Amino acid sequence: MAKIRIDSLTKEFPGGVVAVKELDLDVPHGSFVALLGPSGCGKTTTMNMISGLEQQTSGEIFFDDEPITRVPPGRRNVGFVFQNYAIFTHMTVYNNIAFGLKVRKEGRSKADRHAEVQRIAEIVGLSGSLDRKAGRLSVNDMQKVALGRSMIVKPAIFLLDEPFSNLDAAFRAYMRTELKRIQHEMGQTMVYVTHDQVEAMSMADRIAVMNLGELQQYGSPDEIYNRPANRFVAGFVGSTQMNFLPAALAPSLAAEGLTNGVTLGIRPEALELVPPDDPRAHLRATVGLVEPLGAKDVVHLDADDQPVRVVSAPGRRPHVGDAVGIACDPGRVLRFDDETDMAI
Amino acid sequence: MGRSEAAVGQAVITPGQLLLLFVIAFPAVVAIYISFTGWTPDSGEPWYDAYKFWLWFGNYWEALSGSPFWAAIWRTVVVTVLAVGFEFLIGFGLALLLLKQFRGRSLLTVVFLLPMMVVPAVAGFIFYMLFQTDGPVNAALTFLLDDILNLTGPIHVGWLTNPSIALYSVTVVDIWQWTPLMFLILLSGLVALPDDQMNAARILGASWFHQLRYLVLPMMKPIILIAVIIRAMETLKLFDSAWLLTQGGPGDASSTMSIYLYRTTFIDARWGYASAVAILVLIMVSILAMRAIRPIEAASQETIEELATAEPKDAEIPIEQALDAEALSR
Amino acid sequence: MTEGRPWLTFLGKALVILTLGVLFLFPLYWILTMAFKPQDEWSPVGHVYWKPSQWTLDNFRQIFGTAKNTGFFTAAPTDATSSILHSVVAATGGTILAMLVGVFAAYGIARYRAGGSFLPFQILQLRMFPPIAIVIPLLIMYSYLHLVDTFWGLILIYGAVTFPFVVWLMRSFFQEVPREISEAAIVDGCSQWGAFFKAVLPQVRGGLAATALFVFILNWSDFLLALVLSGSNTETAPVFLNGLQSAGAGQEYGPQAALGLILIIPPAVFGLAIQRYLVRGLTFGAIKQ
Amino acid sequence: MASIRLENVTKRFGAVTALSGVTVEINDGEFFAVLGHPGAGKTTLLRTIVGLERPEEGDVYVDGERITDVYPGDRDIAIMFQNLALYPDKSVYDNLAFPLKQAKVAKQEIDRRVNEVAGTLHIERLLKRKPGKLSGGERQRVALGRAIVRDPRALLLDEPLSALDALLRLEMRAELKRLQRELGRTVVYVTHDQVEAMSMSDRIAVLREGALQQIDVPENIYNRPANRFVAIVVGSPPMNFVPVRAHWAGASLELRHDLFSTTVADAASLQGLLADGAACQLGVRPEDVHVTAEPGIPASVYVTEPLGGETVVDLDVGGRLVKALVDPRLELVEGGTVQLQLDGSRLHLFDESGGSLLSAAGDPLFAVSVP
Repeated sequence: MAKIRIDSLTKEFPGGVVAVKELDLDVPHGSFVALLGPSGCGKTTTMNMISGLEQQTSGEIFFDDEPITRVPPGRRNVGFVFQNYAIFTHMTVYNNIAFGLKVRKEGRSKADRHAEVQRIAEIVGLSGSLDRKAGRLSVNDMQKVALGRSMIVKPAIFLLDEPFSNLDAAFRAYMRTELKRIQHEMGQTMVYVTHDQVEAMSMADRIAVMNLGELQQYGSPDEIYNRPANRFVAGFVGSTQMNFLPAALAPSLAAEGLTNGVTLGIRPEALELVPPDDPRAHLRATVGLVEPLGAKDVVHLDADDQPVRVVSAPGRRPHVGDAVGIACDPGRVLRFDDETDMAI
Repeated sequence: MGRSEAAVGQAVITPGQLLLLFVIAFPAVVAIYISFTGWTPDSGEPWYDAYKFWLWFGNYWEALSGSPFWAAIWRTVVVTVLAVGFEFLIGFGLALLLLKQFRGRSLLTVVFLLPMMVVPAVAGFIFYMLFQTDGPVNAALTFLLDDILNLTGPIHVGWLTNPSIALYSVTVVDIWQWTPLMFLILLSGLVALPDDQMNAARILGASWFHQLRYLVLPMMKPIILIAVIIRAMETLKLFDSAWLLTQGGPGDASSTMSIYLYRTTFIDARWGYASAVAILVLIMVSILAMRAIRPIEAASQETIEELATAEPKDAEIPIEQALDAEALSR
Repeated sequence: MTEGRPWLTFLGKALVILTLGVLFLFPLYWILTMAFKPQDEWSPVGHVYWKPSQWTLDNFRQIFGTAKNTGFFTAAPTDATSSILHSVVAATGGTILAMLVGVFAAYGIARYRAGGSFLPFQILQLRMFPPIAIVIPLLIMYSYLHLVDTFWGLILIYGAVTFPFVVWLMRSFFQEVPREISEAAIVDGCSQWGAFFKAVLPQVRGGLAATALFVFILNWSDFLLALVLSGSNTETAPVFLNGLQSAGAGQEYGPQAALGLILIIPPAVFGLAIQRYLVRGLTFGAIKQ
Repeated sequence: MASIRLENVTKRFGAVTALSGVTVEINDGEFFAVLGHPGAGKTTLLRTIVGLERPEEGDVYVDGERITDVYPGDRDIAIMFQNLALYPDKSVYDNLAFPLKQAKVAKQEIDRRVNEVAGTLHIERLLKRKPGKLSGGERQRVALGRAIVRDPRALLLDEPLSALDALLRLEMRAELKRLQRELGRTVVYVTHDQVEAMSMSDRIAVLREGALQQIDVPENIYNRPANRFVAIVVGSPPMNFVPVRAHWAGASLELRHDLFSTTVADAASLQGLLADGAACQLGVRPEDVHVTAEPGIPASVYVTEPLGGETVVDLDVGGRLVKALVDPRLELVEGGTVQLQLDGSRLHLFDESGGSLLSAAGDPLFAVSVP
């Protein structure tokens, strides 16, 4: 398998829109890297440049230290799974999977090819529907075809563009497990584009968070979650949106009392509801709406018209309008500089 | 008052059904009646007394056994096959050439649209001028073959006067006028091809030829089918441009089915016989039309985009199968 | 698409497009220039005027009957003004009839599946019959109903022959309006007619205009039906052109080209205006660009 | 205001039965959710209530009055379609005014009502614009406005939030709930998103292939699922199912699995329902599977999915995969073995066909022991 080095890659579209700005990224051998960011942050454009579907304006991409700009997409030995699968709807599943072998000049006999297709169909769980028309498959099976079709040519690098976003929740969880297992077993170098931070956190060895074409932070899921480099990363990651409070609101939480020009970032999971007069309370608030989500509740509070979200166990549910105190372990509070938005 | 769907539905289509009746039903009855007789307008009898000249199947027999009828059908088939064939080849070639976006494309597309807009009768007249023995076509050929390449002497081809060429001159007019439509239809098909499938093929290593053979042609099949069928149906009816060009002449060398019918009716004044021929033609065309309509109806339900991203028909309920523990435990 | 040497393929492509361009444009160039050539440059023996040596408007004066010298050697009348007006009346009338009948039928079929699933095919089949095959009985019927050589006669047949296009084209436009829009209007208190006029029709204004123009072009371009069914006081321009063609001892290329040019202008202008809908029109709404 | 009752409603489209014998009572002023997969018949249910579909069998009542044959426009029930169905050619003002114009309301009264509704939905500055120029959220509010401007006695919403992106959806959820409480109208809300149904509704009806599975308050749907389907539909990641065998010893019932067994406290109620030796399934939600230090049910870690706030772990329990929701700070090594505890007060028991036999729902009815 191969490793990728991206060296100050820039892509400017004719209209002057800069989709990617001086991106530097190292994708180590056999690693699973996620490109995470909101739609339009340049992650898909980056993917298209790695695969050769789009040419960069400046900068270089290396596969195993070989520049590949001149190499056309067909000869970069790259596997690409598109978001809307891009399977050949008018062909059967068999022909979809076999397509890669059919068009490459490797002198395989028909029998070899047949065996190879059977093997891949077995791995992705499609051996039962090889002769069905790909256009007639369910959304889940279409995704399997897209995966199988790319795997059969044994690509050095596997690129996936939000492959599971159209699947329903349960099957998405199942496919994530499967993809991670396949990646583990084959030691495949994978670059995975997603806007879903849950997917990135749960699958990737390393995550590159991007916004407006620029790399915000590149690190392990734990670093991204617990030590966000700036306010964007902090706000973007986390199942329930992080609270951002002006430091002046809870001076006891601000480090060394400096409160001007600093914003506190606290995850709803790190906060706890306590009675208003409890000494541990760092600030007081009134309860707004309670959102029961089965396994946990998200309580929306109002601390002198600053919205605060707290995740609490379903048992002790407060009533709308109650005055409560909010306690928190100072160790889990992040602080951001107001001008630069960078973490302090 | 206008609330029940069924009532309003019937009300809105009634005028259409009446128009259908007026243009098909009544004429068909009259035509069938006349086709069994030898009646003509100047026979001194009103049309409803045509039975006085009753011939039973005389006219049909004469048509089916006669050579002029089959000759006219053969000529029409030749024109249709040649015209639609060339229109497709030139149209598809042009569509592939103009597929890539480049500066002058929209202007060029307009240029190639103009012939289609010309009134067919005027197109016939234009080529009548062009194909004169000392007209511009022969002059250009002379200039090219004689003056530059001096392969031949001056060219004086009788495009409209030579019986073995007249039919092909008629075909050329149809090709000139309707290739743009084929080009437009095929271009709209090519443009609607899903780029992501083309990109996926390129990434898997498919060359330009592979993409054409495995992706472009199979996916364009419905559109190609429609374009060819509609052009064939229209060319079978060819009259206007051919009449202005040659009036079916010299002799009946370039007389298509429509011209043959017109001449037997208004020149030979054999209305009974012409009605019989008309009925035979109507029967043949409706058989063809039955076969032809299916792809048109299928396509009008799903245009090419919908075909490419067809909603999966049997969306299984994934939860139970996917989570069925056995499937997971390996 | 091709990965070979880029400039060579570009040159090859440009050459092919150029030759095809010339081939397709030359006939139009020829009629355009012919309309402005003086009589002696029309078709002199053994010589071809590739472009008029001196441009003249005589041919147009001839066509509009304002020619000073009537020294043309043909006896046939060359004043086409009335035939052009007849064409306008017949084509417009036919279009209005086709639209009125067709739009309602299209909505009935698209929204209520009225007339069963076979009605659209019956209507489409109408378009597939060669007009000449129904012209004979039609002529008998028209003479019986005294419709020959009347504008009502022409309008009725033009409406009937182009009404299939209106049905199929408008049906494809109506199918694009989500069903929920008419249902929302119904829930908001409209009757079925109210939902049609107030909620659905406004969404297809573009389609209506395009269909009307498209059908006008078809009616304007007819020759055969007018040749058979029109007489001296409803003769349309294409029939007049044919008259000049066959009657003229020598060929009246100039005036004929002028009349031909005038005949081309409306379809060309309208055609380019609805260029987007042309493919859809000519394929009965089957293919949307 | 209006209570809505459907009695044995059946609707067929050719061979497909969209609704089969649906009987449901929606109380006056209630926020009632209909939850189900795409194609379960939810939209057909709404269309039948508003009158756009006529049921082959059964009747629709509003406030006790039978309206099965009443014309949609006369039912005084508003519907908001999933694709919003705004009139693209009309301005926002005209969209809102349209229903009032049909009801022949006086001009200035229309003006007053439209501005009043625009105020409640914060879309006053959009009145002159065309729907095409609005954002997803704005279009959604205009559609809502058009539905409530006539002050209908009931409001039907067909997956109104599905087209919005995640953040906007959260916002609109809270606002929809507030609006419902303010207007006090009966709302029937169709969705395939279980979080939406759980968080917004007073009661939920779960629909599958046209058949009602369960109608109950969100807590019971979550804690007392009527069958396996309802248990899977609600809660993410969904409930695990572990096959066990029932063994009767006099009045006490034991559920045996080769790695652990569970005794059911007073099993009298199950006497007739569960034959001795019968196979059945133990249902346990991922958050009720706890990884502990002391000895428990042995399992090996198959793959971990850290989600930040919690971690989903796939555990191999005797050849079957069970998902658990654990504290992210727990150090788990893939392939390593761990000990599990199942929270006896949160277990469920389903018979072989998936029907619910028993749900602990907080009471210690199950006692799990490891031999």
